[in-house]
Amino acid sequence: MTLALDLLLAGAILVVAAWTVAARDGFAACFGFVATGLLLALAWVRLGSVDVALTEAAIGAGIGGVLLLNAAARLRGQETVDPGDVARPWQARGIAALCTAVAVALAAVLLALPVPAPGLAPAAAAALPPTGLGNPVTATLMTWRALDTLLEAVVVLLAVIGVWSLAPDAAWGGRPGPQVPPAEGPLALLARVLPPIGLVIGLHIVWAGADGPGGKFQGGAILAAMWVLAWMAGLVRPPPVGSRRLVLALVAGPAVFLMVGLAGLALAGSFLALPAGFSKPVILAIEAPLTLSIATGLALLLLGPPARAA
Amino acid sequence: MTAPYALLAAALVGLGLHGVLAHAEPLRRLLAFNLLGSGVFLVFGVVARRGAAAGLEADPVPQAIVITGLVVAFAATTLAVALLLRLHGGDPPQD
Amino acid sequence: MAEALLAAAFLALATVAAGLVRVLRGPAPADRMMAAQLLGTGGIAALLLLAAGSGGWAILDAALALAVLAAFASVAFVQAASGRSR
Amino acid sequence: MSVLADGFTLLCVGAGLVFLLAGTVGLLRFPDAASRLHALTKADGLGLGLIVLGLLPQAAGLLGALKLMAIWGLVLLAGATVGPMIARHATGGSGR
Amino acid sequence: MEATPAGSSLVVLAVMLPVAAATLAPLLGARGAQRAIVLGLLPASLAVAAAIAAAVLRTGAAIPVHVGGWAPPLGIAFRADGLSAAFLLTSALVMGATAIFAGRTGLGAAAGTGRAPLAFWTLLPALWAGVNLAFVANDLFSVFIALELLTFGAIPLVCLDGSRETLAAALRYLMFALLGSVLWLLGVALLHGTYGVLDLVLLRGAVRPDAATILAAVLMTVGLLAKAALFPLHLWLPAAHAGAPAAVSAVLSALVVKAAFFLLVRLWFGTLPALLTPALAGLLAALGAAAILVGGVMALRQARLKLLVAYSTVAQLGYLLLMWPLVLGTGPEGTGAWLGGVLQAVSHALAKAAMFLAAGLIAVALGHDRVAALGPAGRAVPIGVLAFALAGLSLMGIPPSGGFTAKWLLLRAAIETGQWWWALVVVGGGLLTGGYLYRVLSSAIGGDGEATASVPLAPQAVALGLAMLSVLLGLLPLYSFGLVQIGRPGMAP
Repeated sequence: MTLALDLLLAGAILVVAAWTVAARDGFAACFGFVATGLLLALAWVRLGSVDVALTEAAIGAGIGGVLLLNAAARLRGQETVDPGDVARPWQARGIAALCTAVAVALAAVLLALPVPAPGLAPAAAAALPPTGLGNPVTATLMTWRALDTLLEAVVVLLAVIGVWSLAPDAAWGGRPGPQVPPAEGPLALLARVLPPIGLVIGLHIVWAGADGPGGKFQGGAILAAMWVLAWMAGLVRPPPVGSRRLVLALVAGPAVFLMVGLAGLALAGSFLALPAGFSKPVILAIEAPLTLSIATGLALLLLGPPARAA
Repeated sequence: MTAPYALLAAALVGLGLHGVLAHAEPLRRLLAFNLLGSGVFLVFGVVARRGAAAGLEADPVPQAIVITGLVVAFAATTLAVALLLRLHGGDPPQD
Repeated sequence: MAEALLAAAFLALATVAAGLVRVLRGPAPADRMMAAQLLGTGGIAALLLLAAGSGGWAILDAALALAVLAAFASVAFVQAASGRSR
Repeated sequence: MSVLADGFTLLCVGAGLVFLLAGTVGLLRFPDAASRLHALTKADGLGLGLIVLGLLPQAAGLLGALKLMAIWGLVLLAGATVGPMIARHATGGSGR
Repeated sequence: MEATPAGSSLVVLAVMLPVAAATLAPLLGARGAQRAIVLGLLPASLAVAAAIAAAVLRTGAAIPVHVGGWAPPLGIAFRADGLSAAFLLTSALVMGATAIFAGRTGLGAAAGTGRAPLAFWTLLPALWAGVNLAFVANDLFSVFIALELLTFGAIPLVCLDGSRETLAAALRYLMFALLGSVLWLLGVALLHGTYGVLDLVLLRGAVRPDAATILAAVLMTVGLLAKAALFPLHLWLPAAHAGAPAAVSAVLSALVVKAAFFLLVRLWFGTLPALLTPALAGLLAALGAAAILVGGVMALRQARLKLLVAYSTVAQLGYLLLMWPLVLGTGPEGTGAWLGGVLQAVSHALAKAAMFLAAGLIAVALGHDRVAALGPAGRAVPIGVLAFALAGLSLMGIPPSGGFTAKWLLLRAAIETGQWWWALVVVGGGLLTGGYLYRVLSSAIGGDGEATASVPLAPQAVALGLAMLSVLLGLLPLYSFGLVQIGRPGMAP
């Protein structure tokens, strides 16, 4: 039964993905992309990675899909194609041959990976209890590979600054994103009802991440989506770019993380070393501002640069 | 057990790479790049699942890598979309 | 019991796969929106059955996240699509 | 007791699947957008509702049951919002 | 071999100081960030890099760091060897000089609190963090993060002026950069699946030449070639490097592409020497030779100065790939080719930064950068033109200069190992370089015409300083470069 399930799932993903690449219309292709993401979330559950399934649902298919669909809608076929970018027939054949070769080689290699599989699961399971955390993925992100997570949070901040830098000069200082008039009807209703529920669920997922699937990236994405929903209905407005409040919310997470890291260097002799026995409270203290920064960052990335001056 | 997903991952990488190289429209390239990314993440997923041991359903390190990678991919996509809209978007839709 | 629930998950997934034909064929944006809606529901159903079948109730949190985001995403889609058709 | 619960689960899940399938068939076969939408929103919400109902006896504890109910509620909410929006869009309304 | 805690703290600071600057910059605002970078980060980074070099020289071994106290394979390790120390020093010099230069020209605090200054003073330290992380990372996935820091830092800076051309160049750069990252990541997945570790040193001990490893190596190499703009994946570079503001071009050409080259060296000589065959090394060098020739010819044909300098980068990067067969041919104890490649990377970094800064000043003074009409530059920007000329000496390989020593070492290694054809390429590349630089200098010196704007002395002096450093490298005796051999994997300790 499970094999049939896996085959059906993998087959469906492949068909939708192929269609996404081949579709004629960019907007339609975005629908295909979202469907792929949704099915991929199921695939991640089947692969025993519920944390990743959550992330894929929240970020890959969820806010990522919305971002691409909005882009497709706003471009409305206005993209001009650089003639140098259009593949000539012989090039197209070459590309197809190359990609087929890569896929075949990759498939062969993946099916022949060593047995028993090497990996870090035993090491992680052994190192888990002293951290006080129950979820090995969160432990990986917050203790032994905390550096990656810290730099990741910085990358989100950099992306926001980068996206803002693409504003027209005249619009600098304005509020991020296009202008939205207040909505009426069903959208206005949903934008009032859903965000409070989403807030609870998002925070629950951040909190649950210590011991089960979840964490700040996934929960933060949900919080960001809820805020954007309220924004779409014209209920909330982002502060102008560069405003103190907004920048503080963006910087708080990585800044606190950095300070904890440097405190580890000063006190325990190693950057990001957490005090023995207190690692869980310290991790939670990092995660709170980090969630705020990630949610703010993701929401601002989804909105894009300011389109007009304040 | 992981074989269907291993084959799927390889196919997604091939498909995505093809889209990135063969498409001329930037938005389609971006979509294809995201599919390529999904394929690569799925390779990590297969690796993680194969590495299940010591009572863990999957090796947590590749899982953490994918979570980080998904966030990076989203951020990169927003940057590309902002560039695209600035280049080709004209005015944002006025409702 | 677990086997039966996994079979049910398979059927839910098969339903989703069939619904995908609408996403792919369209032709009107409204059809795609409806299909995306069905996809969300069917996907959540499959996820719930998977959770029950494998005893991994932690999966429920993923389904919860999916449900919140499906609502958000479908609204965003309809907005984007109707902005486009005008 | 357990046999009874399992039987209830199977019955409800089976019925739920039938409704989901009906929604899909409607989506694929009905001639016009309005009837497709009608078939979809009804069958969809009901199908998932039955599955949730069926899984309730299997759920671990009150929190699990609450989450299941919340999931169903969210799907109903999304359907209730998006349905009219799609309908307006399909019938050529201004969308707002 | 045991590292002192102080040494390992230094290595962490080399990465974390710029990270902290990038994090706090939006909070400080453009003016505050500029001050913090020029007055705080610059001296601190120079001191840290010098201290790391001193520590490596003193102990004669690389400094290992276990971040957070977690040892690999579970934890992340840094490792600073002599090569890292040399590149950390280079990055501190070039980044610092660029920061001073930018503060004195268009991107200074005088420009106010606008969009461009905030982006520049946030993303410059981000690039700094990215290159430094690439220089000390000892973990496959940390390298990916370093590559991402570079991508997110570089792309918005390329199109800081918001013009159509630079936006298009940035988009193309982004596509190449993302493709490069994702190929690297795919390689990481395969290596983790095969060996179950991500640590470079542990991998070195484990690698076997099997199919998965070879595929991973190919994917990662192609990814890095795209990032380093090494031929034939250089197509994005000229427009991006030429379109960016001068200070940005300097950092991109001098350091950002070098970080990818550095990782290529780490990958092949540090981690996967078991896979390195003469045929493969020859293939890489052939790509390098093609880059030298194509880049040189294209530079000769450019009408605009910044594009000429950008194509010159394509050509000069080609020399770096000649390292592979030459180092392989001389065996692990051979030091000439290794030193030649490293010296080429460092001297080109200094010289090219100087050149881009000078070219930027010339463009400001003349209001254009057409190579055929540089006449007034000699009088309007005398120090800048001098800097350009000195940097040119180093690029051509005229003694005494760092570029000369580098090319001479490569030449000697080519002849010693009986691979004379690579020597021909080095000589031919030098002639092409002389050709395009002659075009610039003959136009800039002694021509007539009027400058449209005046250029202050301070930024010219910065460019001159970098150019002089590039030349002075050539005056140092060879044994003083022993640093870059320390901790080199495969060498006798």
